[in-house]
Amino acid sequence: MSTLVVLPILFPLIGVVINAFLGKRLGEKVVGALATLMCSAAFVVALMLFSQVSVSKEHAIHAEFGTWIGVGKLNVPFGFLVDSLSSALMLIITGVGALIHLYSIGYIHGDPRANRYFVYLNLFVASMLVLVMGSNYLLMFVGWELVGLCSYLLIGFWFDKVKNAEAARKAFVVNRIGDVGFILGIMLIFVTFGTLNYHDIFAVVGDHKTAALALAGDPVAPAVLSAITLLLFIGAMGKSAQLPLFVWLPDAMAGPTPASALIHAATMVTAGIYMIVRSNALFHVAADTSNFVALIGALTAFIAGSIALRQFDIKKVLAYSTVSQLGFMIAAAGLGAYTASIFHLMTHAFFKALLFLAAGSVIHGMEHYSHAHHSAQHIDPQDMRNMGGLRGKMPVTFWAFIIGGLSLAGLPPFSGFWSKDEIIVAALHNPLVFALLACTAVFTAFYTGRQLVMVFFGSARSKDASHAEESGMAMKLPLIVLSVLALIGGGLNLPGSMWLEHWLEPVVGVHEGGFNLPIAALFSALALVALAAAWVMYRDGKRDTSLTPQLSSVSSFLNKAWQIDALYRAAIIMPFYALSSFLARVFDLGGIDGAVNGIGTLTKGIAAALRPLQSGFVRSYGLVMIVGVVALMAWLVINTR
Amino acid sequence: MIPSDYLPIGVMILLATGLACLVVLISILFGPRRRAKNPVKIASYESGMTAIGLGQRRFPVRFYLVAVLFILFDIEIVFFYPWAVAFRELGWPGFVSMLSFIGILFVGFIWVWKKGALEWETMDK
Amino acid sequence: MQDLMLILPPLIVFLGATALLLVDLKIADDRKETVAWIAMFLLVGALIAAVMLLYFNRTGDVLYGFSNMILTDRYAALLDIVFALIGIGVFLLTLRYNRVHQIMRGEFFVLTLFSIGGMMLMAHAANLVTIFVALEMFSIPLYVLCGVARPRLDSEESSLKYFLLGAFASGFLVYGIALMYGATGTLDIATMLKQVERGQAPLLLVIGAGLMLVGLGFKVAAVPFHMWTPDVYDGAPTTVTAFMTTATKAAGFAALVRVFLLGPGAFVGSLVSAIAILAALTMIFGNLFALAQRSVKRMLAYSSIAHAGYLLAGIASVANIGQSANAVIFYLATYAATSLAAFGVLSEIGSMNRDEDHGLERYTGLAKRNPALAWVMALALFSLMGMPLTAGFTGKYLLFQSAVSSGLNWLALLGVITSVISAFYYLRVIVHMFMKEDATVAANNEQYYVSKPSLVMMTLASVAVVALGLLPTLLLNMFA
Amino acid sequence: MSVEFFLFLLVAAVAVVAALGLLLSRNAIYAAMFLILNMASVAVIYLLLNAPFIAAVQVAVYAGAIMVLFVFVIMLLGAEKLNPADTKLALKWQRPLSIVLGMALFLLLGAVILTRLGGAVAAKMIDTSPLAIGKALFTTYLLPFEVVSVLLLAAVVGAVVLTKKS
Amino acid sequence: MTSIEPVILLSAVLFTIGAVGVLTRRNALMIFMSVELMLNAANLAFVAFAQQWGNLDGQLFVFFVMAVAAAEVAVGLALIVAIFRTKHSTDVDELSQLRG
Repeated sequence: MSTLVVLPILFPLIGVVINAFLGKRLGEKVVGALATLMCSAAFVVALMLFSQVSVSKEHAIHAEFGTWIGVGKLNVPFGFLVDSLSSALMLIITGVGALIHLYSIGYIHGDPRANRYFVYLNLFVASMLVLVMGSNYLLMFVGWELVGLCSYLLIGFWFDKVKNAEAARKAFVVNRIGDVGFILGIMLIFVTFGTLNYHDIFAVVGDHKTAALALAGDPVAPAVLSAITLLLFIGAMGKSAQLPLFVWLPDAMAGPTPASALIHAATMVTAGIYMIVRSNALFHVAADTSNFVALIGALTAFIAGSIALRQFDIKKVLAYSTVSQLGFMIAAAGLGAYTASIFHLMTHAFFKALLFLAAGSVIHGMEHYSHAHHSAQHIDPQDMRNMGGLRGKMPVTFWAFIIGGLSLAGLPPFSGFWSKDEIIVAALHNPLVFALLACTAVFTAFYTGRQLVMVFFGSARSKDASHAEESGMAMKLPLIVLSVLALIGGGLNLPGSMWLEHWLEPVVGVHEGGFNLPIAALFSALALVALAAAWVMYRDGKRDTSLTPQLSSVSSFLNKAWQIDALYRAAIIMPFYALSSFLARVFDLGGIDGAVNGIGTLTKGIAAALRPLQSGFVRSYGLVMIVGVVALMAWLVINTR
Repeated sequence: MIPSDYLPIGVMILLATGLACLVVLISILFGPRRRAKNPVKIASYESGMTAIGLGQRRFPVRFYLVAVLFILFDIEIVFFYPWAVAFRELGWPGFVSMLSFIGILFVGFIWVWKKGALEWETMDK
Repeated sequence: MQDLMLILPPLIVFLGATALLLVDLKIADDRKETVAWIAMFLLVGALIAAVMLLYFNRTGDVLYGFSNMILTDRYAALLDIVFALIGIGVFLLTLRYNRVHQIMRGEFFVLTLFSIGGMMLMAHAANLVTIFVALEMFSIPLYVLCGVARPRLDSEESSLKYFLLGAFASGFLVYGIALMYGATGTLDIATMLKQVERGQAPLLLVIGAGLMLVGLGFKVAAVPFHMWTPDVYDGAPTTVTAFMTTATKAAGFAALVRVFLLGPGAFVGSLVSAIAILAALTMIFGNLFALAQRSVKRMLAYSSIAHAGYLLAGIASVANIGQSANAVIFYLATYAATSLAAFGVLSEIGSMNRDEDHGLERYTGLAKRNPALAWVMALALFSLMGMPLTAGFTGKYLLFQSAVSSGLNWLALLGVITSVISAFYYLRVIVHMFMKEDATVAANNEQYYVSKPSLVMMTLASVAVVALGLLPTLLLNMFA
Repeated sequence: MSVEFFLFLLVAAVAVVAALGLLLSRNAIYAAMFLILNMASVAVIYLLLNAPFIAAVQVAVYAGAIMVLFVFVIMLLGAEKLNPADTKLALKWQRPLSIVLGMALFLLLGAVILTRLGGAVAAKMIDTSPLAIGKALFTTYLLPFEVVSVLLLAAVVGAVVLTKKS
Repeated sequence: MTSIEPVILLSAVLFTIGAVGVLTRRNALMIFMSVELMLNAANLAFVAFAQQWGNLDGQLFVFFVMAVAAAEVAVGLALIVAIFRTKHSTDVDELSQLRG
């Protein structure tokens, strides 16, 4: 049984090794097939493990493969823990992963670096599995860093463009800022608990049902727990793109679209949510941190959602939407609704992966014309202003996008509806968070509608759009499978059965969440209204479609639009547009993004300014030494008793 | 407080100082004086051109090499003295210790010799 | 005889080097590689001796010898092994580099061996006299080695800078020892420790230890006594730099561990806090200066300063002395492996351009020209950065963990933050190697080739980097 | 004030003046001479401190060997005349800063030394004859002694490597 | 000598003068001589402390310092000579190619 546990990690690693060393000889086709096969094999094993977990008595399989770091008190084993939480996530990672591998065969076809791409993808799957399967925090950190590395490699995959290499570096560095918190949190955990194994730590913290914290007369100070959870959360902020560290994720879309789907939508970015849910015992007793987490999550959801309203790049919309949805999950985790959080994580994995793959299919279709005609005039194939009317040309993509979009918008019976609803219900007792999430839900529906209309309806706004063609079978098949999943994914935790909640109970405890019919009805209606508004506003294909948007178009719009539309616009949309533009500016150009870059520039500036100190003169070096000697001696004289 | 063993050294120091002073004095008294008023007169002759830079561009490094080797082997002697004084008390272990000390430095001597560092004519550019 | 057995590794090196000096006379100039191989053979002998010291002293007792001048314990034996391995690694690199740069001389190997012997002695030091003599024993040959590429001016400049500042630092070291002796009346570290444990740490002792810290801080390149480091590392022949950045650091820290962590220093609060501050400064300035470098060799020099800062954090962590000492020694081993891998690449690149240009441009598109070099370099840089599953991560984790255990949370925080900053400049090299293509050179289609011995060395170092990251327990078990 | 102490003050004054002479002299040969004078006076203090053998070695090694080598090199290189433009513009602040830092260093050292005022000198007069030193050197200090031979050997090799044409 | 404090103070004075000499001189030989002065000061302190504690350790240490100093001087002066041959100068300020 224990050997079975490593197999999901081992399979993709085998793929990595074979493809890395023999890739050139095997050829692109074989490499792609092998990578997909390995990921599928991992999926099959994950299924087997899942079934074993469900029948095992303590709902968990432990496996240890010797010690990794063992010195003194510190004993970190290569230990793996497959319980209800990790087995569920393993299924997502390997399942969605396998579909995306399959899709990639079509997508990456013809790229000179295709072999490398599949190596990275397999490596990512293995690392992500290490992240969720590790039985201690340090192993989680290993996976955490490795997925970051894969993300870096994939964002910078087309490094010929300077922009991409920069986006990759930004992602890596911002993530490492978060990692500072995470690794310090881990160290503090070790100092506090003397171990890094989940099992032992959570045993000390006590049963998650009781908030009281006293074990064998050695209570852990609440302040220490707050510090630990806060540090861990900083890690989650980085990886799961929360305020203020989310700036890297929109840029990360520079990578190949399937990689974005897998890493920057479905799996890696949810690592922060996994970490919080995994540490629910700690977060549960650290109420301050949890409130903070909920607030940050809700704020992130709101801000990213509003920024998404005004994006034109098809992937950027999805990227901000991902940040926003991650905010939902984080907020849910902060609210203690761990099941809802994981539920949304899973449905989001389905529908967002679907949306990304569909978007990739659109981009692929858009590129078709210029590829075929070597057209000198190069338009941006990702700009929605160049699209329109693709509905007829790419029917499978269209329907997939519709399903994903409606799921994202939160329309029943699509999967997103059920999970989002649970989160909103959980937020009922926290007015501020509730208000933010409610607004975001409306935004979500609106920008989704806007995207659908701009891409698929109306008439083609460019030659590329009018000559777009549907993608091949390897790309369509995953779309279909994911569509089905997005459609029925809500079944995981339908009111009444509450299967997921029971399944996760051994890990997160019981949470009396549930279905609230009035809320569900209200939000369904709101989503419908927002979608309708988007339809009305963008149907004619004139709004926002100019590549050089002008304010004067406002007046022309006013003449034609319905009165209710104008009212809607004046009362709601305009302020939000303003807000959206403002936030986009703050966060994307000047603000935090600028701050991150600014700090980088500043440090470099300081470094450059300091360089003359290293003057090359021996005597100056001696002088610096003497300064040190005098300071050191003064310190010692003053501070020695 | 100065042990009488060191009296000879004191005498030596006095003698040496006296001798040094004497020599300097003699050279001042009898040596040729080149205290010309005109600096050109004491400048080295460069076919009428103004002398550029120091007079000795090419200097014989062999002097230095010999001097430095002398110094290093000279240090040994300082270590010899306490050993010689305590020879009886130290016995064979002391002898072996000193032998290995000398042995290692003797290797250095052979090496320098074979290396040609002591040969006068083959060196320098 | 037992005394001799206790210092068998340095003994083999010293006597072997002396004999090698004579052997060298008989070997023609174009066959000096033989000298290198003999030197490596000697180091293997020392290695075996060190392993035997570990094996026959499984209980890890501290055995004293030569009237308590030296001791042998686990740390000493492990450091002997580290020094021997560094020496072997560097000698493998010299086979090509020194030939190309015309410094393939028998004396090079003899002097390096002398230096290694001094370092090993330092690992065994139990008395301040031994520390002083060992320090000079490994430093004086290094002064010469830096300048061995004369009349190349940068080599000479590097040598003179190192020498003058090194002598200056020695002055502080000796004066510090004098004051420590004045305070305690002994030069024996264990006796001093006993006095301090009894609560006698007069100011004179503290100041003396502080001045000693200056001298040793100089050797390990701690800010603000680090100023020589970039210039010397930059100007010295790359093989010498490879040796210095790994071995000198380890030797300096061996002394710091003996005097400050396991010795009297750990019991003086003001000294510990001073070391913590030095550690902080070293991390900050090392990383900051590294950011501004365009030359990879110089960048690695500053990076080496930064790593001295991380190591100093371990010296300042006195809550659990054994744990900290383990962490420091372990880190030294990981840093040696990582740094050797990186400098292996540098020496190969340096062998392919005579002017020793290590500007980033030389590394542009390296992945294309020689994937092996690029991958080794990338692995080394990731390890220096502290990526998990490389040696660098395990080492850093253990160090910062002991800092946190000692309540030095701020220092650990600073360490992690500066590690993040370091990602900027390490990644820059990786980006240049893998993600850029140099049009001019690609046009020439110039392929880089790697010499076999260097490749062997780099492979072994890379394996060590991965092994110490994946299975650090292999080494850590030896501390237990 | 005992005669010894008076003698000490006298010699100490000479030592300090010689050191200052080294610090300030414009001619390297003079500087070397000042250093020799300083070392000689320190040797006298060694005598006062019951260290006659060390005093002898001081004269033999430092004044007799090391300083001779210095003077030799100064002559050899013709480097006795020091550049009168002693400070470059870039290092204008070097001199005043050095002096200030030197003062600070001395004040700190002095303060520390004075904290231990009254530390009694050992009553017994120890045996510091060459015999005693020889015994210590070949028993307790045997290892450093042997290492010194290797060190000297390394210095021989180093000096040859650095000066001889390869 | 009944008290060694004056001697230690003298050694501190000499040490400081040596250190200042290192910083203010620009001739490599002068810097080196200043370092020798520092070592000399340390030796003085050693001998004084040996007298205070009534043991020989301090005197023995001085012995080693002198031997080491001789080795250091041999190498150091060789280095200065070597550089003089390339650069025709003993001015350390002229050796500042490596910097930044």
